[in-house]
Amino acid sequence: MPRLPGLIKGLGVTARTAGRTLFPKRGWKTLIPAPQKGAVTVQYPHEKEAPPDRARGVIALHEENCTACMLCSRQCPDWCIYIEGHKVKAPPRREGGKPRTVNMLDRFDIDYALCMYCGICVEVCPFDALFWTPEYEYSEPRIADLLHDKDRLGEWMETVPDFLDYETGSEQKVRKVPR
Amino acid sequence: MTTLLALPYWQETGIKLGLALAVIPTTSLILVYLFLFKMMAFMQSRLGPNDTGPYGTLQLIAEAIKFLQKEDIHPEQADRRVFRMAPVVVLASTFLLYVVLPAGPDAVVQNLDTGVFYAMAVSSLSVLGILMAGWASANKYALLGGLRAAGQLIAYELPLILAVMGVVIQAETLNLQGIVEAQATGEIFGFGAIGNPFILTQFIAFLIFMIAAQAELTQTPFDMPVAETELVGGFHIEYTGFRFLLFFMAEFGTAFAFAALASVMFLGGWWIPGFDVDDNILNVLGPGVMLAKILLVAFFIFWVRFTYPRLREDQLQKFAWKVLIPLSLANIVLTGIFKVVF
Amino acid sequence: MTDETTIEETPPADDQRERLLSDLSDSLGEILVESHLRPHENIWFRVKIEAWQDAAMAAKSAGFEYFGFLSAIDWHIAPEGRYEDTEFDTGLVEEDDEPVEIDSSTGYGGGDTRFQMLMQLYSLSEQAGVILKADVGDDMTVDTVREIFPGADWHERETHEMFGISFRGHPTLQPLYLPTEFEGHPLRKDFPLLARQVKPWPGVVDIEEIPEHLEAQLEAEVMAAFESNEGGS
Amino acid sequence: MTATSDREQMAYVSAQAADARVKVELDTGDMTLNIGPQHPATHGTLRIACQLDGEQVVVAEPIMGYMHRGYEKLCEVRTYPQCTTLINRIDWLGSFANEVPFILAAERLMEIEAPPRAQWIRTILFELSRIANLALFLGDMGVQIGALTPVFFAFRDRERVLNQIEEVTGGRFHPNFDRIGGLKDDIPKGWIEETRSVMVKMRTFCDEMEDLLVGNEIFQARCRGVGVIPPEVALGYGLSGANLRASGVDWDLRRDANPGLAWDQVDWRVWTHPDGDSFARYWVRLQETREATHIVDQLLDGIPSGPIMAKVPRIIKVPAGEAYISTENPLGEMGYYIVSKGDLGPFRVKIRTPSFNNISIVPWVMKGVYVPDVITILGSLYFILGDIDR
Repeated sequence: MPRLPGLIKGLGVTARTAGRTLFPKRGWKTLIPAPQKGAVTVQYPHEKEAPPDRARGVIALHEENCTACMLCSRQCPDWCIYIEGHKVKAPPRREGGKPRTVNMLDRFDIDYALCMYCGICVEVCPFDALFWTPEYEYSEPRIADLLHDKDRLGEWMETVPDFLDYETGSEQKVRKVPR
Repeated sequence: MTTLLALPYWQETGIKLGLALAVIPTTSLILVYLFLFKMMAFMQSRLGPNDTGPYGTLQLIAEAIKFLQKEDIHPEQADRRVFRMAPVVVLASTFLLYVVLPAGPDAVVQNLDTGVFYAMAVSSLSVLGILMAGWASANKYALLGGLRAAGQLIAYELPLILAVMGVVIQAETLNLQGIVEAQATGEIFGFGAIGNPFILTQFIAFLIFMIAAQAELTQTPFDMPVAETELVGGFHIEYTGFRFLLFFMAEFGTAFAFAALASVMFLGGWWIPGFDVDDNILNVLGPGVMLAKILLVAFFIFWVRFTYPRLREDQLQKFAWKVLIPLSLANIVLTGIFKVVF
Repeated sequence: MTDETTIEETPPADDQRERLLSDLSDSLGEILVESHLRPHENIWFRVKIEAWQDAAMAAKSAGFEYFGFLSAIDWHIAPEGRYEDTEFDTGLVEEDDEPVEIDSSTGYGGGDTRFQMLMQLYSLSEQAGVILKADVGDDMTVDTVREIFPGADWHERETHEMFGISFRGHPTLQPLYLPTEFEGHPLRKDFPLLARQVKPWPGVVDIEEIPEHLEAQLEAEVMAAFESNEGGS
Repeated sequence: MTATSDREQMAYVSAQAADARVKVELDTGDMTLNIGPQHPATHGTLRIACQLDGEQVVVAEPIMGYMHRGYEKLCEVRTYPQCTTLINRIDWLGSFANEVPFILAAERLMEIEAPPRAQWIRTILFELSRIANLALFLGDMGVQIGALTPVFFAFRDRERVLNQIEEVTGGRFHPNFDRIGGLKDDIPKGWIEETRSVMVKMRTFCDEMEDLLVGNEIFQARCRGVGVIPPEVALGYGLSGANLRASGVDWDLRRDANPGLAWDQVDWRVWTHPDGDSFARYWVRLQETREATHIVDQLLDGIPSGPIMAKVPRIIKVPAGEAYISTENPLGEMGYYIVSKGDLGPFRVKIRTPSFNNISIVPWVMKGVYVPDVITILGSLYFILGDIDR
């Protein structure tokens, strides 16, 4: 049956936490209650938590780099990337050359209702056309509206943060985001 | 009895009744906002409601409106009449409790000579409502919850009453106003400036009273009848909307009433040191003093509620019959001896 | 409980497992069909299906008393592949018409039948595991081992509903995961994966080629634009 | 019946007869109580059909499958890199730990090994996901038996760990960070220091839980002696993880069958408890969480420099063969039995999840307990529904 110490200790923990939440400030300011500062929760619509730079929020498309090679679409485990494209003739790179055949991207849709945010498409892209951005506010009331086309994906390109430096001891090279 | 205003009996009663009716929802609002919303949130490093109104004070109004808007659902198998009556019975018990709670020399709905007896009797009425709810819901969880509540409330009614007995013996009256007066005019070894709050002489009784009240109010660690994680709400599992609101109000209204009883019987009630017990000004200041004391007691009730896990039903019964009741009996014996000796 | 002596990390030969292999082979006797050893990993034993219980018993008495899991393998080569080739994207493959093609050549310990039982047991004192296998015959029935390893109870139920293998002596072979009225055995290779059949593979689309009759014309246009641009700048 | 001369036998027989008569006279039929599938204590959709005699459980039978997603089948139509996406979602609270045994099994078949730096970071993330997972258990167990506050503390402090995981992997819950031959990326600058401070906070959290629950007499009254599992039963049912160690079996795959991660490089101990009851299970997990913070601290000190990827072909084909690798996940032993035919994807994957075995003991352990104990035992066995149903 209840002995005192354990029960009292428990009361102490909750009281301490309440105190820390209500009076988070130090020194004489301790007396001013500031729960907004002491609470760990973020009051979402008023203030927004910044996700880490690597956060996989949404996939942005840098359209100029995309060659419609279909790699991402084929590697996608959920079959949620739809690409259509056609070939066009482009002028040669240098004078006297032959005209080149390049791929033009007509459609690049990602169905975020299906997407599992695994990042395989970003990883397999050989031309640096797909990037993760921590942007997360793109919910839709209807599930069908979650199919985003290449214009929308392109808009997110602005929110792509630069790649982070690595911790010492790493041999990875820091990549650059095309702007 | 000196009255504040010389009014006919029916007018006076009408005013008091109206006040009491207004007080009950308000008190549960205060408790819910202060403790359930804010204190619990702070204890958990959260903010609690803070968007509706200043510091979220209007959240409760929103909640009440939400409950009122909801559809009134009966389970198909439910015993409809009993199902509907149950929350009313529970709330009625709460309302009846408020009748004898004094907030000043005259600020009381009815100053009964057997006030303590009446309060104890009326508070156990809620068991009936809970049993009715548990039975009529036609739900196994609700039934288990109702039966647990019945067992628990009966088990804890005894130590509650026995704890109060000590106070009654010391005060030599069953009248709550009399108890306040006894504390106000009492002396501690000849020192009478702060009277003699019975918490000093009846500390064991106070502890037992608080523990038993915790069980009566079905607050953690004695909340098996509702036990969200086992019985998913127990007896009120099937209640929605307004009827659930009634249960909810009754829960917090009763908590307030028990806190008031504790402060009347153990903390000196509405009396302020330095004033005469009959002083008319206490009718104005008394409610404020009472409120402060009640909030202090309620703070402990809810502090314990937010900190502790819950006991098992059999452990609770063991605790009541093997620890609390012998203790409170011993307390009565001791009080009696002291009463005779001094 | 455990032996405090740790195994050396990378000795050239795995003496401990070889010893276990020979010990257990001896105690299994003639119910052993084939065994396989991957050093520092696991030992595989294929036993006769009639002696499935005896093999479990023998392993348990040899110290392999920690029950890992029990399941089965379907060696039938799935006709659908990974559903990514166009010819398989349409229509269900009829179960009865197709000859069942089995390929268990790559499995350790070999195999002769389509279904193979699989059980992993561990010895805490030896800090080594064994994997028992047995070929399931045409009657699709195996003796239950739930008396020997009570944990096998649910694994057998799962295997029963997923592969359709019955367990002799198991009292409650009702489905564990699937609804009672579910038909078919999902983990069999010929059970179609509808999620992949209701939708065509998006990767099947390819870049639209330039129509041949337009190619020369487009080329000329581009060159003309290029040259005029060059001249201008 | 024949030994009527024996007085004890007589007494026994008459007592039996009296019992039987009571049962006939007061024909108290058993009540069936469905705990779940929608029930707060089953965090997920597990259903436990209990036959009750009063409040005492006569038979308890878990019924699951409400969340069966068929991962074993789905893995068969995916390539190896694609599988990790699914595997993340088996035990969603400690998802990085799910990827590791699968990747290790594939690496074993390909006979490649990740470079040491990758192995260390893997181990760190593994332990971080263990902390994140167990922290939630430590709080959730409180809720199961009625304490409101611990779970909020758990969510508060787990968030810090998840943030650290997210800063490296980009995913809070589904990192998908492990690759065959190494890792997807290296750790960002400043991460080591941040993680260290988080580990200090997690230790404070463990202390708070110790004060709030372990030391609390009510908690002890609820958990001690409830749901006792003796070691031999635990072994037979294939219990693993803290459930096994709480029964006094000193067995931890991290120490005893380390598949190549960096656990053998640091100094730590395996916690066991002899009692085998719910309290022991809670206690062992609490100690493990604390131990994991020490492991992470030590690992952070010694991350070797070097590459994080071994040389692997761009298109991964795993040679034919079979491999079974299991690791000590937060919930227990999680293993993948991969049958490969030299293809792009596995031919068959058998996923041995800890919760499936841990929960299979429920009918055995719940005979004769009270309804509140059902919740205590369920909570202390600690299952994740995705881990049972796969």
